[in-house]
Amino acid sequence: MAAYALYVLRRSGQFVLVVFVGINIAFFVTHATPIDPITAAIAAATRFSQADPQAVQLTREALRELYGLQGNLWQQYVVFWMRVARADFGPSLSAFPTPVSTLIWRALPWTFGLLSVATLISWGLGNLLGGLAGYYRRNVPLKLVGVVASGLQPIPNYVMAFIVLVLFGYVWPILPITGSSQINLPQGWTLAYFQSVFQHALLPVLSLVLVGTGAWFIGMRALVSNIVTEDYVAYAELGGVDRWRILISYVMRNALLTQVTGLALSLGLIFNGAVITEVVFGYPGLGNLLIRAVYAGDYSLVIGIASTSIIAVAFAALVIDLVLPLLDPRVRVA
Amino acid sequence: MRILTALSLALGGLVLGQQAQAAEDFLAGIPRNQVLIAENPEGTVTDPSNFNLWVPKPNGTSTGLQQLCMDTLWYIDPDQGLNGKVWDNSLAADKPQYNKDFNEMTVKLRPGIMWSDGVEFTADDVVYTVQTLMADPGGFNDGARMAANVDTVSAPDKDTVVFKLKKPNSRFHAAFTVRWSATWIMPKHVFEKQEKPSKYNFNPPVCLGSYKLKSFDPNGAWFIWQRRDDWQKTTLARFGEPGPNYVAYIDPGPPDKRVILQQNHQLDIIHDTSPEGAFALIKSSPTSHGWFKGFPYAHPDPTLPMVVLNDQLEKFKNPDVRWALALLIDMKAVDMASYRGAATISAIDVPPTGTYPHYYFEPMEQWLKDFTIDTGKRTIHPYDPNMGKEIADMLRPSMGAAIPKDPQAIAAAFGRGWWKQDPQAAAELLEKAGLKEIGGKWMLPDGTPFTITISTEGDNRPVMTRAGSIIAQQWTQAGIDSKIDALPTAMWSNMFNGQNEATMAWTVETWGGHPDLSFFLDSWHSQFLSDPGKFQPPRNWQRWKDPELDKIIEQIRAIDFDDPKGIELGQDFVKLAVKNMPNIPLMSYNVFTIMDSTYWTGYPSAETDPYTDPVPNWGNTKYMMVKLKPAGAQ
Amino acid sequence: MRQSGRDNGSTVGPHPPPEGAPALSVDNLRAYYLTHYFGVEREVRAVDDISLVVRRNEIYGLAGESSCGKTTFLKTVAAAVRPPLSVIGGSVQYAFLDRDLYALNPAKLSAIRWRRLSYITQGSMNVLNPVRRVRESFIDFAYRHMGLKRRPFFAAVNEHLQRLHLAASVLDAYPHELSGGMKQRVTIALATICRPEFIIADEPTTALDVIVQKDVLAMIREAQQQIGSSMLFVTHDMTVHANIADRLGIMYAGRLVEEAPTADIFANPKHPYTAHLVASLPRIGEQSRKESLSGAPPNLANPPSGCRFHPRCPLAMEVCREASPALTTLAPGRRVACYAASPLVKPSPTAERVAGATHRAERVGLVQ
Amino acid sequence: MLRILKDLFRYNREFSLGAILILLVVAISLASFLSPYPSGMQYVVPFDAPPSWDHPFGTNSRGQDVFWQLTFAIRNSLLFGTAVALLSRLIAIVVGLTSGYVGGMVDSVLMSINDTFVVFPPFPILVLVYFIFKDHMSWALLAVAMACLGWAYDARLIRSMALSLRTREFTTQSLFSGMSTGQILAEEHLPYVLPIVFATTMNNINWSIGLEVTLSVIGFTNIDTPTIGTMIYWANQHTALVAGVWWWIAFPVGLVIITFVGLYLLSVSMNEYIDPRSRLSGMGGAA
Repeated sequence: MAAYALYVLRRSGQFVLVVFVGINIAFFVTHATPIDPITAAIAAATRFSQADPQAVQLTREALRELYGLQGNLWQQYVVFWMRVARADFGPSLSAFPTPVSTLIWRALPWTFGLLSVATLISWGLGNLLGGLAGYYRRNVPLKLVGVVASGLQPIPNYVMAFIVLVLFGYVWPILPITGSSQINLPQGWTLAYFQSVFQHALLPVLSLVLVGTGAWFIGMRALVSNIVTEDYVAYAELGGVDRWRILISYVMRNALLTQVTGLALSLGLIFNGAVITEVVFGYPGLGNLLIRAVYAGDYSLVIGIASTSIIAVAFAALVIDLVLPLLDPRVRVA
Repeated sequence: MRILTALSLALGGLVLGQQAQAAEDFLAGIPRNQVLIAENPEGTVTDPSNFNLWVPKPNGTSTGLQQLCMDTLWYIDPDQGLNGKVWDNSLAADKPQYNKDFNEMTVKLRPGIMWSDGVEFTADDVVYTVQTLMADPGGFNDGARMAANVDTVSAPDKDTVVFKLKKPNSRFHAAFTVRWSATWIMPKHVFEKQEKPSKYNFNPPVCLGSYKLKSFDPNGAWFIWQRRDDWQKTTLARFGEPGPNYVAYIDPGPPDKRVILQQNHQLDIIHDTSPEGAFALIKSSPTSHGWFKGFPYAHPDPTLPMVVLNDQLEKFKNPDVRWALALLIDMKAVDMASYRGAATISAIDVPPTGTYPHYYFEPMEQWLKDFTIDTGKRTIHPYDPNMGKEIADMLRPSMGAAIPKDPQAIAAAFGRGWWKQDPQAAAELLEKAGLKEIGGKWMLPDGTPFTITISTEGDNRPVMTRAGSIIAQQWTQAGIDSKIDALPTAMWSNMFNGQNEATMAWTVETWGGHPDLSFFLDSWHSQFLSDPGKFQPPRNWQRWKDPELDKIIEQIRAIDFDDPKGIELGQDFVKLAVKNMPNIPLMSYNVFTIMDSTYWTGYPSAETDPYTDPVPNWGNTKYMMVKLKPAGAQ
Repeated sequence: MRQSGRDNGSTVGPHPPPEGAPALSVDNLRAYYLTHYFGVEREVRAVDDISLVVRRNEIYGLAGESSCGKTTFLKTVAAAVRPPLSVIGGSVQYAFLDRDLYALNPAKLSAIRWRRLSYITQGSMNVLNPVRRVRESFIDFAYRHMGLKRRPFFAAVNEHLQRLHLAASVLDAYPHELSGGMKQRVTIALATICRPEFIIADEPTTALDVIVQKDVLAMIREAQQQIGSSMLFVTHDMTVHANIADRLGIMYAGRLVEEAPTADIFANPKHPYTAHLVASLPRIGEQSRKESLSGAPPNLANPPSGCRFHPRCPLAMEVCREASPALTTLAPGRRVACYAASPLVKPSPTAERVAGATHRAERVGLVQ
Repeated sequence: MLRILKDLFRYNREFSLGAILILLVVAISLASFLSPYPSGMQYVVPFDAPPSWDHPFGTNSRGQDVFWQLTFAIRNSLLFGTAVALLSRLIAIVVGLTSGYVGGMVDSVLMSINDTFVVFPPFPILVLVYFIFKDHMSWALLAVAMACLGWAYDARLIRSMALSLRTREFTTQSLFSGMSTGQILAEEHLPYVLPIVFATTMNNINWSIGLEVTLSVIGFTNIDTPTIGTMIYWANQHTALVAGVWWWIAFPVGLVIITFVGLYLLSVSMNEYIDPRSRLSGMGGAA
């Protein structure tokens, strides 16, 4: 138990480091941008009227104070970290004075839902089919699945989302291609709302699953075809242990440990895919919000989203890594 | 090509048939035939719960908020107006009354108008609005403008407002006159309860317009407005009952998704799409149509896309260089590349739309034909009066009957003339300006290569990116290395910092219906011009300075808005601009607003009833509501 | 009943002569690795025409250096054949079966596994599933055969462990928590819990250090005696054989070259290869240097002509190069395949390439 | 090496299919040098012509021949992918070998950094990079940015190989013979690591081309440079799909999928060849 505690400590330290470095990158990168949110605001404000230089200067100072951009970079940095510690990224500059955290909280559940459902399906399906394919190497339907998975797996999420959208939204228009639920349907715990959310999530999830399943399938198949040569599998076969028991408790169970670690390591990439898919399907998650924030030059929001994604992904990886020892009796001592 | 087109049409038909059913339940709980669905070109709104549109923000205004909920003193129609009247007294009972010195404006208000929460609209609301804006010039869009102009504002009685101005301004009423937007009136009884009005989210909004908010997407993708039961207590009631019970403004996604949605009858008004998408939609869907029945379908906005040159930069200071750049442009190719031929071209600094052909283009045609420039070696007549006709002829083989034959119709749809592409003259002008051609590349007088970066607004205005890209190619071919830089909206505001070279944009916007040019021209006065490299509001950002220009502007300021002398002065401005070429005018901003008459009829159209601009993000869109009738009702 | 406690490694004790009915008869068994990789077809004759009998209650030792085909032979008699290995010919008959091992359907095969035929394998270190407790392995392997309810089943397991001097607590351990020797003991307990008629042991002690090895061997012997099963015991280690085997077969390059009671082999090896193996055993007080064999074991994909040992044989004659010697019975219980050992040894009637492409009764897929 | 490739090509179905696909793609990209039209030039051919003998992949709404445009696009995309892959391999090798060989504190620190990069979602970071450099966002800069994000996973792989190499005898020998750490890494360890580097290169090229396509389609790259991504960008700008100009979308998407699948197959077969375990099982070692 002491060993596990030490492990948790070390792993949590790693998490803190990741978050610290990540948020720092986000902060300094955004502050190095040539985009001046004040200029953008003034440009928006004076688009339809004439404004003389004095008036512009007046507005400029008022905005600087309002946006909290006084002080040098170092002072802003300190203020920034003090805010981040309270999970506060300040007001959004493009949706002033709404706090960035409000906007992120509004978008986060959608990204989380899309990402977790798609990941669970593709991870589960990929591992199940991949495990079967690795174990029953001569099974023709499984071989076929393998060919399809290998073909789909290297396609980038954007291209896949695009193809799915064209196929089911245009060529054979059977599913909604934009938004997260039906227009004018109030959010709430109603059956109609859930049905609508489900329907709207089908295409984004499908496109993520098509790409995602392949990688897990291929990984699992390779793992399993190695594991079946392990002594304990051969021995169990010699012992006449039940086939399904061998497949599940001996083969899959051992492969799963690697696949769970793999899941933790690839969360960043999966997050990427989800973000891009959101953009294609106009899904109201972090990805869309990020793109909009970039277009609007809202760097408070950009830092907020980048930091949130880094924290979220690193945290998910942390959770998986902390759960892993509970699955694998060998890791517990290590 | 033909077979495939037929195939894609058949495909479109298939889509149409299959989706007729699905369109019914596009909106939950609202019968499809009671709702008008229009595109909000802002896309998804970042913070949909903030309805305070007096503060600067990138989106959340044309969600129906300014079109259906807001109201202000006057409207000028960009086209011909309801009942042929361009000017509409909305909240005001009459036109603005100035004193002789133009330093006092009196407004009579229309009585009997109600806010949507049942409170009566009075002069106090107007006074409160102006005072609130003035008090917080940083927090409000129009704060600085009010602060700079208004000395005091008062309400002697509940139907009268008197503005005392800090200095004479014969166009002060423009602040409260809608051309796309204006300063909207705030409900005093709502805002006065707020400690900091600029931070109030105004949710739910209290409306003066005929509609009030029904529901909105917490993620910002849609807003639904409901006709007020007491719509008769709104200014629109003068024209009858608004047709649609509900109006939905939605984010339909990128241009191709918009086309797909309208094919499925789930989007009644597309704000804008690509020319190709619009052509395909009109061909495949018999119920879809544009402003023009035939080519170019699009509505020409009273704005003038142009190549904005930063005249404060050393390389663009010389008018000869600017003229050379204009003469290197092949307008036909630009027209094809940007609008697929569906542009209305303009050689001069006013848009060829609304009433402007009548006030400016026809009277000045002869002057343009006679106009000459000195290339340093010879004198040439740069104007080619047949350009519009030639473009129409070029398109006729592929577009057939959609291309008009009548010269008047061609001029209305395609424009008249433009500058003839003349690389020889351009080279002579460049040499005259001290540039040298070395190995096929032009060198500036200081010996460095003449290069140009054309900034475009990227995804926001794809058509402009397309135009910029072909112009860059034409300049490069002539030996001036040019590239385009497609910027996202956020970077766009950096254009105003004075670093920009050439930009695909416009600095000319007009009322459309009214010939007065002050709407854009007043801000071109050198009093508003910033120093080189310093921030300049997005007006006159070619940063052109000319004593003659200042003189024209000052003369306009001294006369009344409706004084016919204004047109003469406007023509003087056009001539001055032609001689100096501070920017290179190209064409009107044609918006491919496509309307679907499956559920609603009575949309404005160029041929039958040009009562207003169909482009649904304009404040003027409210006038459409009284003309729209359910399909099959007539 | 044999006496136990013959653990004097340096001497070879007298074994009683073989007796009793056969528990396993192998006839002319051939098993080849047939590979097709990067366009090259290879045929590795790992088991090439082997016939032998293991009697009831007997420990039959099989010796030979690495990659002589011992393990492949075991796989073949254990019906653990998977591609690219395939059985080309011959028969494998167990006394408890009414037909050839390879005539069984998968269900029948599964029914005899562990119940009648169990296996202590090479690399016992890794034969236990690393993510399951030992208890669960017992359930997986033995529960269905014992016909007992949970509680009596574990009582039986505990009793069995006790008999083998193992603490019941091992059941709750994960494999990685056990030492190598402990793991091997657990494996032996696992292999004997169902009291099978026949046990196949493949190098069960190789990876253990000498002290542990001794204990484990004693345990194997004890278990075998307790349940009275027959055992085929394979190791390259002649010392181990001297300690445990009743009879000994010597394999070289896929063939059986000599077979005799263990004592006779050590006392009087007939085949020069056997002689070499015996001579290389360390003896107390011995000073002289061991004479090592020149050359390496032959490549079984392309074995030498005639006697496969001839390139390394100090006694090689002309005939050795030309024809393979038959395994010839010289005396009861004593077989050898060497021309030099006796004039009775004649060239093998089953000539080279008997198993050519003509009749290739491939039997694969018993496991897969 | 050549022999290995020849063998792989002859006997490994995945490799031969992958190689044929990639050769096809490379041939198309090389064809760009024969293009009758300069890259990026518009209105050189009639627009919107469907595939025909004169224009095998049709022409687009910008008056460009889709086939020739595609040759430039795939050339730039491949070059881009290769540049990212080479740069990130360089980082991965240096970090991986150093970390694995030197060990100790250096290893801990390097791997901490490494793990940080592993969990970074690259897309927001690249968007941030674009946010700063927009005005100067060039092909090379994007490649460097992506390379900085694409090395971590493989550095770990190389480190684990280096760890096992460190204990091998020849390392000790080289150490005793007075070779410096750098020399040992470069001369002794690198050759062992190279095959796996080759396999990961293919994957990395895939990754970077995919990301480039994504960024371009959103308009976050230099849209003047023809790449697969900017081709799709321009097609979207002209709503090619709903306008019925399907060939403008279908051919780039098809070609990029061929590239992905080809590179993927190459990587898989290389991996199979490198992994002694699968090689062994393929050959069926005699026991």
